[in-house]
This record gives sequence, C-alpha cells and structure tokens, in this order.
Amino acid sequence: MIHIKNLSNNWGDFTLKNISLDIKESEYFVILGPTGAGKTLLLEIIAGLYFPKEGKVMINGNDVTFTSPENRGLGFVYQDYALFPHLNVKKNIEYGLKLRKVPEDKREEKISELVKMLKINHLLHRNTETLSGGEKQKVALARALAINPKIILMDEPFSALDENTKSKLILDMKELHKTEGITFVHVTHSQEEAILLADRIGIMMKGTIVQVGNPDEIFYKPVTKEIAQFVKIENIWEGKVTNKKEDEMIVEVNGNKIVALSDHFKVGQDVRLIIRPEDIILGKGDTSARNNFKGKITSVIKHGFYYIIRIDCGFEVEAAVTKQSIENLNIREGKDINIFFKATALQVIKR
Amino acid sequence: MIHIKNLSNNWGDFTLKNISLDIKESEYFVILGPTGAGKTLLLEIIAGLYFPKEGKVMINGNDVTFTSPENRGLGFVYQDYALFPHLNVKKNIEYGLKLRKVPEDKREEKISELVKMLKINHLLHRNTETLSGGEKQKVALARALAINPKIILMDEPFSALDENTKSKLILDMKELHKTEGITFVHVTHSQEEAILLADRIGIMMKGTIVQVGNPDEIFYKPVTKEIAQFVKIENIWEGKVTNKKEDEMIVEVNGNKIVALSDHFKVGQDVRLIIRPEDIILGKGDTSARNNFKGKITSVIKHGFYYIIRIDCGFEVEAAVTKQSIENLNIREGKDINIFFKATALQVIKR
Amino acid sequence: MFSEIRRNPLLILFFIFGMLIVVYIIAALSNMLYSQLVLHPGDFINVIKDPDVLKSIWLTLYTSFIATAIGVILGIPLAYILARYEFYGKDIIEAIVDIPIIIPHTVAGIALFSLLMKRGVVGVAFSKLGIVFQDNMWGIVMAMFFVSCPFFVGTAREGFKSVNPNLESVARTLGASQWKSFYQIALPLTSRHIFSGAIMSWARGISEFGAIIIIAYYPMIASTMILARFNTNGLLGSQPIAVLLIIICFITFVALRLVSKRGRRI
Amino acid sequence: MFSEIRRNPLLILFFIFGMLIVVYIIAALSNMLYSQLVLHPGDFINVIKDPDVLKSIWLTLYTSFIATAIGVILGIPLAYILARYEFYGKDIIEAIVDIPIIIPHTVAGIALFSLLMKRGVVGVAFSKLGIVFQDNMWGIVMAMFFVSCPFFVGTAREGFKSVNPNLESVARTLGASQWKSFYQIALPLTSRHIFSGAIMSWARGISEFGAIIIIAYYPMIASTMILARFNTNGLLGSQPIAVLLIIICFITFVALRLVSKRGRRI
Repeated sequence: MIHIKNLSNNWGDFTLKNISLDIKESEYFVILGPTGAGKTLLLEIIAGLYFPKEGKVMINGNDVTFTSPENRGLGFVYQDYALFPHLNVKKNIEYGLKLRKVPEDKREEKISELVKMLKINHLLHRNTETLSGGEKQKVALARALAINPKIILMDEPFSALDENTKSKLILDMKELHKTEGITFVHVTHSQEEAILLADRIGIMMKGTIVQVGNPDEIFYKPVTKEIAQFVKIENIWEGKVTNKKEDEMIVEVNGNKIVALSDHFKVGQDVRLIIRPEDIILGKGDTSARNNFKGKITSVIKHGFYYIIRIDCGFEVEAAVTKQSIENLNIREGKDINIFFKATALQVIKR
Repeated sequence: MIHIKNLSNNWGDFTLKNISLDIKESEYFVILGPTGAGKTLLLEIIAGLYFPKEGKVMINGNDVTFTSPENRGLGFVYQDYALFPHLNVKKNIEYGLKLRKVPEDKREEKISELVKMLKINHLLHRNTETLSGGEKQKVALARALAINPKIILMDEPFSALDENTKSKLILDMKELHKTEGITFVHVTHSQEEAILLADRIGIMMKGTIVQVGNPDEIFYKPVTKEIAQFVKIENIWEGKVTNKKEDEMIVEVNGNKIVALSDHFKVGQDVRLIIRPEDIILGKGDTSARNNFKGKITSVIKHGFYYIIRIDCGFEVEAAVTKQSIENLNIREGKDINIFFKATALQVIKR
Repeated sequence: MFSEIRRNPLLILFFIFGMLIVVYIIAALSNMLYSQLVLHPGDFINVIKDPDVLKSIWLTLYTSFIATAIGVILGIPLAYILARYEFYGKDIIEAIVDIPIIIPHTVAGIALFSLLMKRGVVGVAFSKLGIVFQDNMWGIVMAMFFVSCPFFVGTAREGFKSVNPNLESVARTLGASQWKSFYQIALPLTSRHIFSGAIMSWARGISEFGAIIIIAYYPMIASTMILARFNTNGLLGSQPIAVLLIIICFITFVALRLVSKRGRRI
Repeated sequence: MFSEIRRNPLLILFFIFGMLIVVYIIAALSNMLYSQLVLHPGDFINVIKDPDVLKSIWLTLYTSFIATAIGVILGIPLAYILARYEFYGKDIIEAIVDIPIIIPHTVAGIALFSLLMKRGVVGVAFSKLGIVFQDNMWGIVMAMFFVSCPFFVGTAREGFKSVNPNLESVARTLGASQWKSFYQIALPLTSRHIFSGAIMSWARGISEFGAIIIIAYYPMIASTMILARFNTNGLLGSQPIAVLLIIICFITFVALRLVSKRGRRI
C-alpha cells in the first residue's frame, strides 16, 4: 500500500535519515517513538505536505513523492484536531465533499452515515469550539473519513485527551478499523496506544526507523538496548557467552549462568540479555524453567493493577506481579525469594 | 499542619465550594481530580497567591488566610517549572536565599548540599533554557527546597514529562520525602502518581473535596459512583438489598444474588456495588469466596502488563489478569468461565 | 482587581503614575471639545456650513480610503508570505516595510516629491499616462499609502500568524488547492485582523500631514485647511474644523468597531 | 522557501504583489539619497555646515528623547497594570491610550495648543511656574509625548504579557515582596520590549510635524525647517536637510538595534 524508500530530509530541527518502510493494505500501522524523533515530519511527507530531499514515496504502486496533497486522497488527523473554527461540525465534515462537488443529497447521505457510525449525530450543528476533546477527535475523524480515503494518517490523535476518553476512543478506533478496512498509519509516543491498536509497529528514534514488527516482537524482542529501555524493560543484563551446545548456550552474567537459545552467537561473545518483567515468575513454580535463581527483594512498588518487585540475584531483576501473588507469596521488602524464567523468553542481542 | 476550613472562592471559570481539609505534618498529600476541578486555585490559595472570598487557611495553628505569600515560607513548584529565564541554574536556586540575606558562604553550602541530593551538580552553571524537562523539574524543586520550607506545594509537577523521566523522578520524590520529613501537597490528575506517592489522597471534583483517605480507601472503597468511574472501576452494579442477617446481606443485581457486608443498609434499599477488576478471580479458585458466578467472556484486551477481560454473568463484570492466567486458564473470547470475589472486597454505596 | 488594590500599596502607586497618561489625553480632547461645542457653538455651526471645509474633509476620507484599498490588495499577499514562510532576507523585507513608520513625515514628503514630481523619475513616466501626483489627489493617495501600508501589513501578518497552519494542511489533504485553502480557510479566519488593519491604515492616512503638505498643498486636505486657517485666523478659525474632523472620525471608527464586533459573533 | 516556490505558482503571484510595496518604499528612499548624495553632493555638504540646520536636528533628537523618557517613566506602570490585571473599564483605558495614534496630527496640535497656550487651562497654571509651552521647547516635548506615548505603552504591555506570571508568583513564595518580584523578575524580562518601545517612541517623536508646527513653529525642529526651506527654496533647499536627518536617524536606530541585540545574548 505505502512503500517508502531511502527517504531523507531535514526541516528545521528535525532530520529524517534513510527511512525505508512498507505498510500493507488494511493494516493498522503504528509509528512509535519518543518526542523529537521526526515522526510527524514523516507523516507529513507521506501526506505530501512536505517534499523530501531524497528518496521515494509510493502509494499503491504509484510514485507520489512530489504529488500535491490534494491529489493523494489521504485522510489526515492532527493532534490538535485542526477543526475549521469558522465552520460548524457539519460543514467541517462536509468540506472535502464540497470540494469534490458531490451533490447535496449524496453529501447528506454520507454525513448521516458517518455521524451514525461515530455516534456524533447530536453534535452536527454545534460550533466546533464548544466540543470536548473526544468530540473534536471524532469530528476530525469523520471529516477525514468523508472523502473515502484508502489511508488515514493520524498524528498523536489521543495525546490531548484524558485517560477515560482515550480508552473509549481506542475501542472505537479498533471497531472502525475492523469494519472499514482502511489502512491506518498512527504516530504516537504512547506504548499503550501501540499495544492496543497496532497490527505492526515501527519504532522510530532519532530520525530513523530502528525496528519493525508486530507488538510481541517489539515488546518481547527489542533489537537494541535503546528500544528495550524505551519499552520500559529494566531487565537488561550484560554478559558473555561461555558455553554452547546445539541450540542452547550459557551466558554468564556477574558470575551467574543463564541458559538462552543460542541463535547465531559464538562462545566468548559479549551479549545483552533482555526479558520483560512479566516473564519473571516468582515463588514455587513451573519446573520446566531452566533458569532458577535465589534473590532478596529490594523494593515493592504498586503500579495501578500490578506491583513491580525488584530482586537482587547477583544481578538486578525486575518482576511484575499481581496483588494476589503478593498475598499468596507474602512478598515484602527484604525477604528472600526464588525466581524462574524460560530460556525462550530471553531476547539476546550483541553489544 | 495545614488546616483549611469552609473555603469558598470564585476566580474566572473556577469555583471552590466550601472546602475543609486537614493535612498532617510530614504527610505526602495528593489532591487528585479531573482537569478543571479547581485544584490549582486551591493550591494557590494555600500559597497566598490568591485570597479566598470565604473561609480560613491555618498553617501550624496560625491563621494565614490573608498573609502575603512572601511571609508564608512555603515552597511552590509549578507545572511549567517557572524557572527564571534570565538567571542561570545556580542563581535560580540561590534566589530565595539572597532575598533572605543569607551570607555567601552559607548560600554556597546550602546549594552544594541541594545539588548533591538531587544529582544536578553538573547543571549549576547552565542556562535554564537548555535543560531537559526532568532537569528543569529538579532545579525548580531545588529552588523551592533552598529556603527550608516546612511545606512544598506542587502543581502537576510531572505532567509535562515523558513516562521514563516521570518514573525516575517519582522514585526520587519518594526518597526525598522519606529523608527530609517535609509536608508535600501535590496536585495531579494522574492516578498513577497518586498511587505511587500519596500517604493520603483528597479527591477533588467540581470545586470541592469529595473523599479523603489513604490510597486503598480511595481506590477500593470510593464513596460515590463518580469517584469509582474516575478511578476506572467499571464494575458498578445497581441492585437492591433483599435479605439481611447479622453482618451480611444479600443484594440482588439483575436477578443474581450477591453477598455483601451489611453495614448500615436496610432491606429494600437501592444500592450500588463497586469492586475493582483485580479483585475478581477467574477459574477454579478459592473456596472461601461466597460469591461464585458463571459467565461468558465477551472481550479480552491487552493493557501493558495485564489483560482486561469482560465477562457477562447476567451482569457485566470486568477482571484484570496476567499473561500467565490467560495461558493457564486458556482464556479466549466466547468461552465460559467461573468468577469469584470476596464479600469483603465489595464496596456498597447508596443510590 | 479592586479587591487586590486594597491589600497592595504598590498597585496604587502604579495606578497613579499610569493614570497621568490617560488624564493628559482626556484633558487635551475634552478641553478642545468643551471650549468649542459649549463655549463657542456658533463658530462650530458656521464651519459645518462652509463648503470648502466639508470638501476638504471629504477629500481626506476619500483619498485615505483609496490608499487603504491599495494597501489591502498589495498587503494581504505580502502579509501571508511573511507570516507563513521563512526565507533568506525576510528580516530585511520586514525592516523595509517598517521604514515609513519611523521616517519623519516631512522627510517622507520630500522623498515622495522627488520621486513623483513632474520632473521626478516616476512622475515623468506617469505624466505620459495623464496621471499627475504633484498638487493632485493622486499625490495625496500615494503619500497616504506610503505612511499607512506598514500598519495594514503588520496587523494582517499577525492575523495570518495566529491561524493554525495545520488547518490549511488538513484542507489540502481534503482536496483543496493552495489557492482554495488560502481563500476558504486562511483568509476568512484572518478577516478580523484584516478589517482592523484596514481601519488603522485608514486612520493613519487621515492623520497624515507632513508628507502631504509637501507633495500636494492643493487640493487641501482637512489638515492643510486647519493649518491654513490657524495661520490666518488663529485658534478661532481652525479649532472648529479640528473638532468637526475628530467628531467625524470618531463616529466612523465606533461604527466600524461595532460592525466588526457584530461580525465576530457570526 | 525558494524550493517551494518552484512547485507553487500561487506563491509566485503573491510574491510579485507583495514586492510592489517593498519596491515603492525602496524607490522613494534610494531615489532621494541618490539624487542628493550622488547628483548634488555639494548642496549636501553645505547643509552639514549650516549651524541653523544642525541646531534644528539636535533640538528634534533632544526633545524627542525627553518626551520618550517621560513616556517610559509613566508608561511602565500603566503597561504593567494593563498586562497583569483585569478590571472594569480596562477596555476604555486601552482605547483612550490609543487615541493619539488615530487622531489627525494637526487636530492633536490644535487640541494641545488650546490646552497649553498661554491663555489655555493648563498653560495659565504652568506659566505661573515659569514654564511656557507655546513656541517653546516644552511645547514640542508635550506634543511629541502626546503622539509617541501609545507606542511605548503598547510595546511594554506586550512585553509584560509575554512574561509568565507564574515567575512572579514563585518569586513571591520564595520571599520577594510585590515590588521586588516586579523589579527583579518582570522588569528585567521585559527589558527588550521596553527598549524597543522606547526606540519606537523616540522615532515617533522625531517624525512628528503636524502637531508641533501648530504649538511651536519656533524653535524650529528639523521638519519645520524642511518645510520652511521647501517653501522658500524648493527641493534644492529642503532635500539636503531631509537626507541628513534620515541618515542620522538610520545610524542611531541601527546602533541601538545592535546594542539591544548584543544585550539579548547576555
């Protein structure tokens, strides 16, 4: 659907470096990265609002690198919604249809279909400035959907909303994506949005795409230390391969021997082990786990629905557990505890 | 420490209505509420930046309702940090000390102690505009701490920071509170911040304080439906008391009989039952639970480290479970499942 | 604010200082209006009936209107470019556009006279087309345009800057050409700034004197008439014209303000 | 921007329209400077040596400086109050402060003459103190102050508005009185606006002519001198003074700009 090749640009403070990316038809693709990574600029180049210095943008097999935005037929939703303040809700939604000279009855039909789908019928004659954030977001979406785009580009669409509104809108977006079969490209710095919505995620850092994959690949198998840190994995252990047999190997971390899948690593190589805190199991568990360590609990901190436990096993381990586990295992600061994890849950990267 | 009595005010769009509040010495008190609740105005009245129309503010037993801010000796940290842009980091921190005519050697001593504690030694001669958000936050804190305040007021101190910086600063704040014994009053709309930091929480909605308690009281026993919704409890069931014996009662919800603690409710009374999703247990469990229902799973959605499961048991139930439970119980949309919860985990309120 | 003043002696001091400016301006105007309309109403009524005076006032309003119209037509594109784009030399262009504000009025008059007089570089070219500037209505228009256009450009530029550029970007993704996104989105959203910039420009044109007296003493605009009568008849002969001019200006501005305020609500 | 122009015919059109204003202003100035400095340098040198001309230019710069100083002292408190507080009647005060901008210059002259002349309401009081305005330096100062103070107040007000009020609030919680938070925080952060407002006010004072010629034909300021020489000796006699005045103004403004830019870095 969208094919980007060797794209480079610099615009003010933002630089894009040699970006290549393929986004498939009907995919919900999330570009995830910290602020300042150049995500918005990439989106605006896909929309045709800026032209790149180098590289190509293809949509449906056509080279559109220098096509004007009005001839691309993409929907665009900005973080600040960018509703036309001098037009009411209906006229905002209608704007693209009028430009296309769609006759009035067809326009009315399309609008009533959209407002029904997004449940904003009651807002149709309201002034845009009187709307709440969530309502503005829906109107911006309706306006983009009105022109029947094959692709919708969204720039941090939920970042200005409160958490409750955001959760509801995310469910609506999932539904919309399921029923309409539109390709979504969604830019965000929020991992939560990415997990909830993405079919695939592209991680963008410092002007370039550093990893592309489905959410499990991104969150369980980050390919660099920086990505691991960005997706909030504190368990990053530096070690060295000391032994290798068939498809397994031993990695020594601070004198502890950890079993991992061998992949293409060699004995003597310096590696990093990465594992998500929810893959660390506490207490009497699962005998199938080869990695089994004893440690002392150094801190217990509540985070919403779960607790983050830090354990010193000779290397620092962070685990995420539920309230029930805390109660069942009687977890407290200073206590000794056993931890387990599977060799398959470990991601190994070079360093 | 801080005693507020029958405070009322209106300032522009914000109104405070009859607020009474007691904040204890060395307490970390979080004022939690949605945007527009008037939280900042309340903080500014405590600081003396605005004077209230009615009511009293007492600090340490002295009536300071109309005392100028410069005579209150409180520290104040704004959401936008409000660092003086024409002064460098050191001069910002030094500002309050110079006003107090502290001699230079004592000033240097105090500053070096503060920057050591907050780990910002290396920033001392930097221009404030070149700092990152987290660094600005620390400088603002150092500046407020320099005057040895007994109380520090913070207005949404973390809301402009990215998630990683925020998590680190929250740990630093906990440490600081533990070692310094200062009373903190922290205004926020983020439940996460409140859970992580608060000794006690005051929930503020529409210009008034609606509940005060420790985090467990607030998050497990909200006293109104609005608070329950604000702390993201979807399990709010409307029912009627049909039976009562000793300290237990039966509440009928859509024909289902739920056992709850009777408290002061009467047979025939309309009530609401509230329970957090992590208190719902799935599968073969715990025989001590009196409430035991069969239902069908209607949705399974991943949220970061846990999953939110919706179950239809004749009434809508939301449960939060870990990845391991999902795997062990083979949870999938459309499957039947048993749920359990304790009578003691239910919060019952009038309606 | 008043509840704060009670607790704040500094504000009282500031208020007293600040009010001196306001009082000076009010005193100058009310003294003139009072001494004319209350103490000497007869002179005022005679002036209203004087066709020469009325003609000069009409000429002033009319030429300034033309100058403003030219400024609006040429100024909107300039303001839009200055608000929307960054380019090399933009600072210099902005500085040049502001020159007429800081240049002494008589110096502007000399410069324009030298350029537009019958023997002047531009004057020669235009006289072949039958357009004369020296001692002519078009000279007045050109002088007014020179001194007033920076006010329009500055206000319109601020207007365009205040329009979120994402609005035009969205319009373009919805199918609007650059021209349509300009006149359907940016222009209507800047209408209040354009209107108030035009009023300022018009007022500036009416108020000009130093530049005009040099390029066109005749036909007499109101200011020239005031000075001429002041030199021959003193205050008695000139003050009624000044009062009439200011009353007409005030009524017009207030009316325009009201129109623009009503427009805001739509 | 230039890379965008290639793909955008609308921008080219806008650019051409917009440039007409810029070209007009450049043409007027460069024509005057060229014809004087290149074609008639001798006249220019004679004027530089004429003590009457030099005295009039010095008087202009000097009186405008005094008018600006008064405006700064009275204007800072007013600007601060207008920027920081909301109160009943604020709109009206803001409108009154802007009146001198829209009022025709000769009308301002008549109003001030009527107020300050020897027989005028204020003039009588001050003449007992030995201060005369009519045909006197102080009349020039008062006229310049009248027309220039709105420019200073407006710029300083924007300056104070741009200072985050939380900065002053924090300063107060740290122990600063209202006065200290004003002069240690708000004032230094507004210094650039205050400086550029003062420059604008000074420039406006220098450029004034219509109001001054009525209240004080003598002592002659530069503009009056230009008109007088124009009326007796035409362009040849007046243009050299205009060129000299504008060169002095430009040098001063550019120097002040550089000083203020260097100040920004500190």
